[in-house]
Formats: sequence, C-alpha cells, structure tokens
Amino acid sequence: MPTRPARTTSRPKQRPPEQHRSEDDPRIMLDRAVSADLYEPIPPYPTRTEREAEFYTIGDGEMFLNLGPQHPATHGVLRLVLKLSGEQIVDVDPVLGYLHRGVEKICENSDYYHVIDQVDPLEYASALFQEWAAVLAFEKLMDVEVPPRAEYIRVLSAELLRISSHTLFMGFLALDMGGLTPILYSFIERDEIVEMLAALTGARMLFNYFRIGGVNGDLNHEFMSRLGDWMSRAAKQTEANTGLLNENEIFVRRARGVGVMDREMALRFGVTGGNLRASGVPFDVRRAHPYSVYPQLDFNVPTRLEGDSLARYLIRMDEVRESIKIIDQCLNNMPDGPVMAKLPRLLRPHPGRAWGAVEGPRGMLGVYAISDGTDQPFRFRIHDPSFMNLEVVPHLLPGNLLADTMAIVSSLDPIMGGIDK
Amino acid sequence: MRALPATFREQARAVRAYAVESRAFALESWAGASPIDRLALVLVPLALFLFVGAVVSAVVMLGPTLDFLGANQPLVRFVVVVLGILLLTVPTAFLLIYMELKVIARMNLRVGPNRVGPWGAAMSVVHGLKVLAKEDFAPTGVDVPVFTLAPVVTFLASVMTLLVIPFAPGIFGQDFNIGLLFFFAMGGLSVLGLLMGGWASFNKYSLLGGLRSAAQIVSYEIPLTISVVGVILLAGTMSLNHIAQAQSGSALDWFVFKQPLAVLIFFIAATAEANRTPFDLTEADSEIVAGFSTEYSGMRFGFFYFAEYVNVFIISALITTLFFGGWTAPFNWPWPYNLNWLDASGIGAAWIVIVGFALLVAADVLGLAIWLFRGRQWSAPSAFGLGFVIAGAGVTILIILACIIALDWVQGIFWFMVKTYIFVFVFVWMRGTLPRVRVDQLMGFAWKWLLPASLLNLFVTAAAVIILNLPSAR
Amino acid sequence: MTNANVLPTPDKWPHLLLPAAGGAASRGEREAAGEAVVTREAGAGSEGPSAETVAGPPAVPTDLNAALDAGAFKGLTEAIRDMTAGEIVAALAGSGLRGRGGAGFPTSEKWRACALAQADRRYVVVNAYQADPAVFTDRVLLERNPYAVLEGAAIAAVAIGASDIVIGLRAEATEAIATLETAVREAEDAGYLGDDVLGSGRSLHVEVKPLQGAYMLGEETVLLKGIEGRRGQPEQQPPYPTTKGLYGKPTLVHNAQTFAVIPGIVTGGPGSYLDAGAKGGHGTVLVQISGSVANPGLAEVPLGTTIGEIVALAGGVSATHSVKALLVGGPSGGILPPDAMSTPYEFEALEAAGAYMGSGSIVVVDERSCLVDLASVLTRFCADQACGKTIPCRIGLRRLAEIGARICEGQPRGDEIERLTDLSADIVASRLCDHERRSTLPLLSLVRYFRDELDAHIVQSTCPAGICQSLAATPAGSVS
Amino acid sequence: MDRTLKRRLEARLGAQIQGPIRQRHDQTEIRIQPGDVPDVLRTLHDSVDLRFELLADLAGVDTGNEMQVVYHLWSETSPDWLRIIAEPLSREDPRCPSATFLWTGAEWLEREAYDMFGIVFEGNRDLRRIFMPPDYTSFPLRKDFLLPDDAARSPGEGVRNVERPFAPAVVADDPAAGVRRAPAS
Amino acid sequence: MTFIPGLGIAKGMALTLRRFFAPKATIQYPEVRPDMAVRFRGRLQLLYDEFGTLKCETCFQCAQACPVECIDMGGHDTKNRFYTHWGPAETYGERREESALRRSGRPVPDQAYVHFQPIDLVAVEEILEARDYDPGKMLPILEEVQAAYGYLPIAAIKHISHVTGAPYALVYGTATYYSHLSFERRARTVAVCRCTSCLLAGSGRIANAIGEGLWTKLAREPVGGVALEQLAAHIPGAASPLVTLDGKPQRDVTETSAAAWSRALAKKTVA
Repeated sequence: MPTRPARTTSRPKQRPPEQHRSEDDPRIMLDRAVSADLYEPIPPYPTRTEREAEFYTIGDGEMFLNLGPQHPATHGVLRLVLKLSGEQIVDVDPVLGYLHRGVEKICENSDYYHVIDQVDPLEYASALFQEWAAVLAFEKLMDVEVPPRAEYIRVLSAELLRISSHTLFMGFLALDMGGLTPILYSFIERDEIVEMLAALTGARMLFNYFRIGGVNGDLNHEFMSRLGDWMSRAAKQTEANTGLLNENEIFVRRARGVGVMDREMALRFGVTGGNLRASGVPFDVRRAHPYSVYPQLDFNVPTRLEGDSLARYLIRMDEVRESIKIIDQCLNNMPDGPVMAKLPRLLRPHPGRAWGAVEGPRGMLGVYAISDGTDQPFRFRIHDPSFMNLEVVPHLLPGNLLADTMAIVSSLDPIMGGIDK
Repeated sequence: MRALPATFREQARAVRAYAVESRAFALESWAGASPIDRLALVLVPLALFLFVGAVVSAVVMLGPTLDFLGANQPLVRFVVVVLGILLLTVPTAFLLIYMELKVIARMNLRVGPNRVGPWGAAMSVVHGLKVLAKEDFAPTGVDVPVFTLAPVVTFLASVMTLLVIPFAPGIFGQDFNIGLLFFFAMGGLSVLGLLMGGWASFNKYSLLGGLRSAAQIVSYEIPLTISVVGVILLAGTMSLNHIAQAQSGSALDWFVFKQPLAVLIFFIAATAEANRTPFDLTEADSEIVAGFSTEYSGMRFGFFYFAEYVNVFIISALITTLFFGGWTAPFNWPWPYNLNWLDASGIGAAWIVIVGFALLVAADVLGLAIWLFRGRQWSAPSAFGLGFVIAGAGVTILIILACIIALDWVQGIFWFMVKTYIFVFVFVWMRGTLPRVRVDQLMGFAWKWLLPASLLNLFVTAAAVIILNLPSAR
Repeated sequence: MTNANVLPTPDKWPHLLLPAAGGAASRGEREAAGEAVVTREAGAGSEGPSAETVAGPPAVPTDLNAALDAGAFKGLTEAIRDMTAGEIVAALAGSGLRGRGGAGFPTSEKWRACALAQADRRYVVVNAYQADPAVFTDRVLLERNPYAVLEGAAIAAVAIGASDIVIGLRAEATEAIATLETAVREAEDAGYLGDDVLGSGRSLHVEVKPLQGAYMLGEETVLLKGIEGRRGQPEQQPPYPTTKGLYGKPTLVHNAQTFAVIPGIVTGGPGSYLDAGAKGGHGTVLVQISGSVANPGLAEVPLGTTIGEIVALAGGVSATHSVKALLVGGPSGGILPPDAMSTPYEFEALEAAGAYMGSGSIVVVDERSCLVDLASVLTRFCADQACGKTIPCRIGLRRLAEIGARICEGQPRGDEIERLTDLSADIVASRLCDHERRSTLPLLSLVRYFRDELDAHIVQSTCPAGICQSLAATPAGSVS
Repeated sequence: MDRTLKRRLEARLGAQIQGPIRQRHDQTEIRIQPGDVPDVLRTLHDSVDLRFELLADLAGVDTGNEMQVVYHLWSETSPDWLRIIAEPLSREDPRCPSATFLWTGAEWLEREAYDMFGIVFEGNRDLRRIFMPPDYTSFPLRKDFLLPDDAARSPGEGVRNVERPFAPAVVADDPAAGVRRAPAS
Repeated sequence: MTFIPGLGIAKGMALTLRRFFAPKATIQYPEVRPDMAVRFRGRLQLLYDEFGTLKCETCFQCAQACPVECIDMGGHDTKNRFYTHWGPAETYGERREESALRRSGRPVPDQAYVHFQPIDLVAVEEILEARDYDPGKMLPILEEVQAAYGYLPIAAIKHISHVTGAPYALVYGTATYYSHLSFERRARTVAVCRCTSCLLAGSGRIANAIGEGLWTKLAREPVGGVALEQLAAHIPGAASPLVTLDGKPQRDVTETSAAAWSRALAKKTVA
C-alpha cells in the first residue's frame, strides 16, 4: 500500500475558468491519479468548503475507502467516502446525485395530472405515499372534496404498501448483516402484497393510482379475494419471519447500541418516521397532522427510547402490526359511494401555495406546491424523508467499525430514488 | 381458412427446401458441422491412436513396471495417493457447491438450480467450466507473482491436509504418527495464501479481507488446537488413523461423549477456521466487497473457491474422525459378523452366475406380475422392461449392502461419508440461517470465551486421565 | 337503354324529372303499366291515370332540337341573359328545393356559401354515382333526360361563377355514359356549353367521370376524392366542399335529380316547384320499388306521397303474401313495420319513423323472409363497404354485424340488445360521415319495431320464417 | 386553521412579520425579511408557547423576479404547519442566513437549495453542490433555466456561485426567456 | 428476547429446517406463466383483428406519446433506399398503407412485403405518357395499367410513384382501396350481387357458400385464380339472387346449389 504524506488544503482555491474546467474534468483527474499512484478519492477540483477541506485532509495512518456507488450493500447508488484508520471509521462524506433526474423541474413542466406519475419512481419501494403527498398538496391547492370511499381505499392500499416496505426493510437489514435468508422471506411476503396491489392498481411497483380527488379504480373482486386470503395469515407469517432475527443473539448483539441517536439529535437533524420515533419523539403525521380518514381509525404510534439500530428495527416491526390493524378497520367500515370527485379535464387552480405531508414508511413525505393559475405547478418541491435520514449518517458512523456502516445505514432505511430526486 | 394461400405455400416450401439442403451440407462438410460432430471427428482418431499405443506399451513395459512397483512400494503408494487426492478434491468441491446452492435455496423457499442436468446437478460443473473459460486477468497495480501464487498456496494447503485423513481402514494417504500436527500445520498455511491474495491485489477491500482472515485464523488456531489435545490425551496418539480406531466399537465409544465441551469448541473454531458463516468476515460481501478475492477472476478465483469448499469437507471429516468415530460404525454388527461365503474368492465365478440368474428370474417374475396386474394398458415388453429395471435396482442394492457388510473398507467409507456429509449439511444450514458477527465480537469471543474454555477442557481431561489411570496414560 | 321498368303515375302528379312514362321510349312498358293498373285497382283502390298523355318526350333523348322544342336550355338562357346570380339563388331559396342526395340539405344555402367563398376557380359536381347497387334511378334520369341535368348544372355554374362541371357516375352505367357524352357534344356544338356560352363570354366545360369500385363514393366528399383519383375516404367537415372541395376549390355538389329540376324553377319561378308535391314536401323524387311487389320498377313521385301509394304504383303486394316490413332507403335504411304504409314519403316524416330517403329505394318484405337475418346481412354489407377511416365505424360496424350473426346462429350472449344499442350510440356519436349513422339503422329499427321477432330469436331461439338454419322453424306468421 | 397560533405569532414577533398572516387549511404563513431569519427561527424554536422543534422542510423558490426561502415548521403545540417565507432575495446575488445554527439537518437542505437556485446561505459550513457534479455551473430550478437548452448555455449560468468567482451575468427576466411571473398569493 | 445463550439461534435453525421441507414459492417461469391481474397495465402487445392482420394503425400516437421512446416504428422509404424511424407520413409508405388496407378491412397482400419482381415497364411508360405523368389522373392510370397487365404489379406502382412524384403511399392506397383493382392475376371472377333485394333473396348466404367452395371470402386474395368479388351494381332486370361469372349472370346458382357449383368451378379452374 503506497503511503502518502498528509495533505493540507494549501492548494490554490481559484483558477481561470477554462483551465479550471479542463483540468478538473473528473475523468482526466482519475487517469492522472492512476498514473501517479494516487489511489485516494481526492476531489478533482479545489476543495470548496471548509468542511470538505477538513474531510480531505488525511491524518496519519488513515486511509480513504470508497463505499459505493457500486457496492453490494449500499442501497441504490449511494457513495460513502469513508476515512478509516484500520477498521475504525474516522469520518464520512456521503456523495449524492448519481440518481438525480431533476424530478422537480420535470414536474414544474408537466401538468397536474402528469405530476403524479412523475413522482412515482422517487420512493420506489413505496410509491403510493409519494403520490399521496402530491395529491394531498394539490387537493389543498384547489379545495377538492375527496369522497370517503376513495379515502378509505387510499388508506387501505397505502398501509398494505407500508407493510411491504417494512418487510423489505427487515430483509435488507438482515442481508447487510450477512443473513441470506430473511431477504427472500420478505420478498415472498412483498410479492403477495404487490400482486394484490397490481390487481387493484394495475401495476406492481409504480402504481399510478391516486388521482386528484380520488383514486383510479374502485376495489375489485380479484384484489379483495387476494387481500382476504393474505389477511388470514398475515400476522402469523410476519411473526414467523421476524422470529428469524428478533431473538437471534448475533443479530441483536450487532444491532443493539449501534448508531445511537438521542431525541435532541434526531430533532436537530429533522429526522422523521420510525427513526425519530425510535428516539422517543412520538411524531407521526397521521396523528400530528391528521389527513385522510386517519382520525377515525384506531391505531397506536409505537415509540422507543433507545434510538439504536435495534430500536429502529423493532419500531418498524411494531408498525407492521399496527398497519394490519388499520387494514382490518378499513375493511370493516368501508363506505359505499364514488371513488372520484368530479373534476374538470384541465386543472387550473387559483394562484396559491399548499404544503401536503403524509407519513411514509420512512418518515414524513412532504410536497410544497405553488400554483400561478396555469395548468402546471409553478414550483413543486419534494421533501423526502430518506434525504434527512441519510444526513445523519456522517454523524452516526464515526467511531464505529466498518462492519457497522451497513448495520446503521440500512437501519435508517434510505431509498436513493427519493434522496437523489 | 382451409388451405393456405399460394404465396404462403410457396414460402413454406422454400423454407423447407433450404433447411434440407443446409442439413446435407452440414453433414458433408467440416464448416457446416455441429460442434458435437467436430468433437467426434477430432476425438475418435485420437482415442484409437492412444488405445493402440497403450496396448503396445503395456505389452512391452509390463515386466519392468511390475518389478519397479514391487521394489519400492511406499513411493508408489504416495504417488497414487496424491494423484487420487488431487483428483478427489474437484468432485468433492463440485458436490459441496451444488449442495450449498440447493440446500440454501430450499431453506429460502426457493427451488435452486434446476436447469442444468437432472435437478440442476450439473450446475457446479458448469460453474467450473465457466471459471476455466474466463480471462486470466490481473488488474492495474497488482503484485503479479504474489497475486498469481496466492490461490495456489491456499488450494494446496487445504488439499494437503486430506493426506492424513483416514477414510476407512487402510484407505488413507499417509499414516503419520504426527498426523494431527501435520494437519494443523497445513491448515495454518492457508492463511498465508489469503494474506498474499489480500495484499497483492492492491485493493483496500482485499487488504482488509486478508488482514481479517489472518487475525481470525491466527486467533482461532489456538482454541482449535488446544481443544483437540484432550482427544490426544485420551487416544494416546496423534495419528488420526489410530484415533479413529480408538473409537471403534459402538457409538458410546466415541469421544464426543467424553469430550462434549471440546466438540463445541472445536466446531466453532473450525467454522471460523474455514471462514464459514457466521464467521465469514473475510468475504463479508456487505462490508468488504468480496474480501481477499475481490480482484480475482477466472481460475485464480476458482482455486480460492475450491479451497473454501474443500476446507468445509476437511473440517467435517476431521470432526468426524476426532469425535464421531471416523469410519467406525455407530453400532456392533449382528452375528455373523463377516459373510465369508459372500466372498468372491470363496465361490468364484459361480457368484457371478448366481447374481445374473437371480436377476433374470426376479425380472421375469416382476414383469409377469406387472403385466398381469396392468392388463391391456401395458405391452408385455414394457412390463418386462420395468420388471428388469426394478429387479436390477434391487439386486444392485443387495450387492452394495453385501459389500458393506462383507468388506470392511466399503463399510468404513460408507459410514465416514455419511457422518462427514451430515456435518457438511450442518455448515450449509448455518450459512442459510445465521447473520455475520462483527470483527471485534469475533475476536472477543475467541479470546474471552473459547480459549479459557478449551484450557479448562484440557485440564479436566488431563486430570481425568491421570486419576482414572486410562490406558493412554501408561 | 337500360331496360328499367318506369311505372306510370297518375297524371295529376307532376313530371319534373322524367318525361311522362310511356313516351316513345318504351311502348312495351306501357302495356305492362296497363296491366299494372288493373292489378293495382284490384289491390289498392285509387284511380288510375287517364289515357291521354302530356306532350311526349323526344323519342331519342339526345336529340337536341326535340329537346329544345320541349323547352330545354330556356332556363340557362334566362339565367345568363337577364338574371343575376343573386336572383337565381333567391328563386332557388323561394322554391324550398332540398338536396335529393338523401340528407335533404337546403340547396340555396350551398349555393350561397359556394358563391361567397374566395377562390380563383370553382367547380360544380353532379353526383350521379348511385352507391346502392339495387337502385338505378339516376342512371335512368341521365339516359332519358340528360339535358335537364346538364342545364341545371350549367345554371348552377353560372350562379356560383364556376366554369367546370364534373359529372361523376358509375362506370357500369355504360348507356348513361354514352348518352351523356353525346348530349354534351350536341350542346357544345349548339353553343349551350363549352367556350363562350351563348355569347356571354363565360365558358362551361363538362367532364363525364366514370367511377367504380367503392360503395362510399356515394358520399359527396368521397366522390370528390374519387374524382381526384385518390383513396375514397370522407373528409372532416367543416370545411365543407362548398368552401374547400374538389382540388381544394369551392365545389357545389348536388345529386343529379336536384340539378334536373332547377331549369323548371328558373323558368317557371319558385311557385311552380312549391306547388308540385303533396303535403309536407315540394317537388318530386325518383323512387325504386322492389321486393315482393307485383311489378317492381321506379317511379317519380311527389314528396309527401304516402308509402302505401308508392307501393300501390308497383302493383301492390303480391296477392299470395302479406307485408311483413318495409325497407326504406337502401341497404343502410330503416326497416319499418307494415303500418308505415301511411307514412308520407318525405324527409322529416321518414326520419321520425327511423328511416331515410337515402338512395330512394323501397323494398317490400313479406313474411317468407327473416328480418333479423336481413338486418344482420345488411349491417355486414355496410361494414364491408366502410372505408375504415374512423375506427368506431370500421370495428364497431363489424361488431354490430357479429351481434346480428350471433342472434341468427342462435348463440346470443346476455344483454345482446343493450350491447347493440350502446354500440350503435357510440358509433353514431363518433361518426365522420353519414354512413355510420345509417348503417346502424337496420338493427336499431329491429329493436324499435320488431322486438318480438328478436325475442323469438334470442329467447325462444326460433326463427319464425325458418331462414336461420341453426334455429328451430315455427310456422310462419305464428310470431308477429 | 389555528387562530390562537396567529395571535401568539403576532404577540411574539409582530414587528418582523411582513404583511398579514395568511391561514388556509392547516397551514399558517408568515413572511419575513431574510435578515430576520435567525432570530425569528430562534424565537419560534425556543419560546415555550411555540416550540417549533421540527424543521419539516426548507425550500428555495424563484418567483421569476426575486428569490425566496421557504421554511415549514412543526410544533406539537399547534395543529398547523407554520410556513415562513423569507423574501425578497435578489436574483443576482441571493443571500440568506443559514438555519444550521438551530437545525443541523438544514445543512443538506440548504446545499440543495444552493445547488438548484444558487442561494448562498451564510453560516453553512458545507455549502457545495449536492446533486449536480462539481464542475456544473448553472442552477437548474431557476425560472430562466429552460429545460430544452443546454445547461451550460442557459442564462441561469454561473450567477455568483462559488466555482465562478468573477462577475455574474446579469439575468434580464423577459417573458421570452420563459420567465413566469410570481403567483399573486 | 431470550437470555439462554444460543436459544435464539436454535430457534432460527429450527425455522430454516422447517422451511427446508416447506413448499417452495418459486414460479418456474417459462413453463408456468403467472396470470396477470385483469387491471394490469404493463402489457405491450399488438392486437390482431378478425382477419388475422395487425390492428395497429401506424398512427404513431403511441410512439410520440411514449415518454421513454421505447415504442418505435419504421420501415423502408418509398424508393427502398434507407430505413427510417417514425417521421412524416410519406417516408415509408408500406407501413402507412398497410394500415390503410386494414382500415378498409382487406388483408395485406404479401406483395407489400416481399421484394417485388421486376416487370417490363414499357406499357406503364406509354400509359403515363398518354396521361402526361399527371398524379391527378391516378385512377385512370391504374385502371389502364391493370388492363394492360391483367393485374397491378408492385413494380409498376413503384415506378408510377417514382415518375409522377406522387407518394407511394398515395398510389398504393388508391390501388388497394378500389375493389376493381387487384394485385393478383386472376383467371376468373365470381361476383355476387349484394343489393338489398338480392340480400333479401339470400345472396349473403350464397356468398358464404361460394367462398367455402372457393377456399376464400369476399374481397380476399384469390386462391387458385378464382376471385370472389361483390357485384358493384345489380344488373337491371336480372333476377335475384344474382351471381355472375366473369360478368355473365348465372341462372342455376341458388342457396342450395351454390356450394357444389363453386366447388366444381374451382376444380375446373385448377385443372
């Protein structure tokens, strides 16, 4: 391993632009680095901020390690630049944007109906919630009254999706800790739910199902039969699958006391969802800012105080049970009536601003929409929980071992599609 | 429509004509020949040539060869054994790989490989061929000689340990009186290979993996070795062959009942030694991409891969030999112990006649029964064919059983393999179930728990040997 | 000359289109007509025509001098010499003349629109293409009274300031083509057509355009495309042909019968036309009566005559059989019940009854034939003829025909009737030309008038007429 | 709509609130000067009767003729979302105090706002591009950045950003360049 | 959470061992096709109409609407020069006209696909010369070409399109729209009148019977040289139902005798 002298930030900060461009082309820099035996991920441009300068100043016996963007265990194309001393993590600098599609810009250039399927692929593991946030904001923007049956169907399908997302989380957490089997159990579980939703919405993953003022289609027999079939064994099956991890000493030892995030820290970082509740803050948009028919439904907001990976895992497993309860209630008091409000073909809401937020599996999914009276949103801001959750990582990792990286990151359950927008 | 339009008909005819003539072309010319045809065209003359050559040389060289073999028998034995072992490893690895694929798949509620060969049995063979076919590739900046040497070292280290394992009475490579020591020495050698690979491939993941494996194996060697000392004390020898003999008799004579703690320690430590889950930190894919073998591909990677699975086999074999009676049967045979009248030398050629005659009779009887029972639905030939198959299977099983009962080495191999593969299954099973432990937990476990436990076990055993004045103490 | 059977009509009925039947044209037919009179008196008791006839038409229709004596080209002369375009259109408007193409669009509107459209040249197109293969009224008209059509077209050209007249007609009508060409030649020699018409300095060129091979050519925009030599598919309207028609120029398209009456209007003034015609209609039309009547043929009847009278002209229903239904308006017409005999043959009345004047054919259906089978084969015919530009027409009509076929084969699915009505409604709602609207009529009128026969097919799976093979036949007349 | 929240807000920071307090559905909206951002946020976060502890969202907005920074806050004392709009920021040199002193999580949100709008948050110690590549020189979500045209050529290129320290290209917001006016609300 | 060391691990092992024998969730894909939901929107498939021809209109609305441009169409341009992707209508007539044909309910003749056989173009040239290469006179030109060759050779159509400058699409569409123009040389033509009175007299069923006998259907490409057409107009004075063979009315064809008659005719023609 060729060792290098410690680097300081004594590089020239500014250069004439054209030279700047040519020399700072990352590819050129990479070739130069290879030829010069430099194997550190040194940024191919002058460090721009003090934080960056501090990070890229390498201490004695430390080395950089590029975790991702192509790595078996990073969810999506996350790239973590780790500064290690031995196996111990000294500092982390997440590098984002490998999946950036400019969804906000696209949405601002497509009309209100098209926005729904534009935001679909953001939270690809739980697409309905992103749709829901957008639809909610639009409905506030144009004062649409959603028929109750539509609201119940929304809650029903969304909670199903929450279960599948949490199940998937369980599997990936186990996989990142080296367990091969749970991921497949959770995929089997998820597949049943996804098939169900395909029967309802017509798509397996990117259901373009919610509409402004209702949902795309009413419940059909195929869906209901699949759902009944599944509900009859859902609880038991979930228990069985979690049984593989819940009591497993190796898993518990690896997850407990790792990546501890206390109440203040969680609030400071704007973390939401199960991660926040695992730190003892009972913030659940479904209760804090009741939307849809959640006020009429009876469910608890599970909360824990440890704030470590294990707590985050257990919180989600509790939420699965709560969701099953919610689905049961939805099925019991599902009202009759239409599933769509009467709306014009071309939506031109009055100029105004609206903020709609829903509780996704990963936290608060917010959409901030500004209308200027045209048929396209003037500004369409997407607030993704994974983005905030991932921001904590650089502050949770240092001091832990390399092996804990994945245990912590995947316990925060980030989805790169949503983070990179 | 009743008939196709003329145009369609013409098209179809053209296509058919083309197919026919292209087939003919293929048969008459090398260029159009299918790969199998080409293979046959190459191999048949070659085989003929070799056969003739072999016959001639055998006739010429027979006398001198026999003299030579008779003159220095141990050398011959060694050569034969080494060849045999080297040849043994590949099918073993294939079998284990297939087993792992299939078993873990079933535990995951999957079906696993089922396309290549019957029930996908040829899967690992195909893997091997693929690995062979891949480009032999060395990335930028690697230390090429070390990079190339590392897999060989690892592979040889694990293969050499097979030398001392007794598969059955009389079936073993070498019966060192320091067999166990040799085993640990060779096993320890494999870490060198991993370290070389990790260091040479000029990749931080590889480096971490190599270092991890070094630390892990070095720290687990100690409890591993110490836990075995108890057995050595009881058996009074280091020769694995004798250790196995020392446990002969019924299952109650196995050391597992005298050394329960040692078994546990040895099992855990061996798992870590073989880099198996939950101690497979060296190729923890979710942390360090593939550990020391990140940069490896092609047959170099294949060697690592084989070595890993051969290790699993060896570890299982060793546990069997040390604690579960090796090749000895779990219970005493009922009288008559040995069936001398079944010995081929006893009744000679009549034996073959008997077997063949029995086979024919059984086939006819079964076939008749089937034919009568199934009535019209079965033609007589097929009924008798089925009868012949069943009878053949039955007779074969009978013969095998007879061999097992009659010939002790068959018996030994049978029991040895049964026990060994039970442990292999356990390893695979663990891999299918357990997550991976963390590095510090691993080390802590080795030093804080296993080592003291093994020492305790050693002292207790030693005391027992002295106090009870067991034969090995004299 | 086409051996068409022109039925004699009561002499108090006007003869605006055809010279009175029984001209030198066909003596033989007069006897036939005589017999027909007898039978008719036996059948429907209305008084016959008087023996003496009006001034007969020229023995040879293309004889220009004879035609001039009979008053041909008077109107043209008037129109060119001492009438302005405005006056012509006004006279037309006064006469309340409506297009004979079947849709019955007020003629003067077209003229006005066409005259007002900005263009360097305009066209007058005579639509003599008889789409309905069973009807050849226009053919007969062109053969027996070519100059009337030519003169009418010429007047129209004068009125809208066009210089080209195109007559599109069937290539199968060889006699009509020959007649027209000779007539055009004669007229040009006499100076009524061609360059410098009657010394007025304006030129009127006539082109006879034989067309064939497609049913849809009966529709005006399709006809224009056919004349241009392109694929015959209707165009989106508006722009109407009056502003953007043949070769993209304003075009006046009328049926030959429409043109044929214009000279009379110009000479005799609007009143002459207004008075002609029975209650509720002005002028006359050519009707072809076929089916199970004693003496099938065509006749010129005033608008507003009841269907009964018209059928009576053809000698009434043959005595041995009873009327089961009336198919009015050709293959894509409506099937009316027997009591529709009292319906006046006139645009609004027919539309109210669920039929169209269409190609001007009346088919009398007797109890021997199965209406469901008839309606489904008619729909299949229309589906085959559809040009297929609009998908609802192409696929929808085929589906309609399949519904009919299913009923006939005795394998109806549930709610066949609802499906039929819904599908028809969709097809009509998304139509491009008139074809869709008419093609749904046969089955719809079944649903409207002959529900019991439909039920007999669907519910009891019996075919009263015993036509549908796969259904049980019950004695005729037991149903309906 | 939470009337009491409105009263409390007026009582707490009546002076700093520009214009009326708008309330619609479950949202309460106040507008403040960019300069007031730190102490307004501090007040909202610390004062016992408000306790807006959670920064729900931080968004940049380009209204076509000015820039805005929009904060959404949550407090368990009120059923409303509180929306704070800091305006106006000049489009040539948009600057706004950072909120990281209060919510460390605002760091990335501000990085995103900077990446997309070029709004420079003073006090954010890690203000660099977060999605776009480091050698990227324009701000995609600006209204004068048109989707079809090449990013580097767009009029939104390099307005006072860190990579390009020299004089900015002054952006004329003409409707032809696709600039849409701000909503009246 | 248990406190007996190893108990959790044992439970996990027991679970996996149970699942080892449990029924498997895998779907053996190529053999077993999972049944898609009725509402499933993910299907991309081209439908066929009852004539067995594609229903695709080649209207390109799907290709233009497809956000990721995964739908694409193309074909060779009218002069067979190069392959184009979706663009203006004229660039590749075949595709367009295929759909035009389907619109008209007729199947696509194979000649539209196979590379056409060259013919002697002198006659075409003369006809075009007479019509001074006027695309406006396309219909007469085509009719005369058919008269000259007995049918419309694709080569001739391509040549006409080439020299008159009319898009191949237009020429081809015209040629295929009018039922009296045909792409095949036909020995004999059976025509069934489908006027109202003939239909009333059962000519529809007669047409089906004749089609059965001739191995074809109305307006389908002829098999064995006998084409089954529909009579353009009823011959005045002829009795219903009216069936003509090469224009001559056949008296003896009734519903009952049609099948036998047509079969005999087919045998005669083939022999």
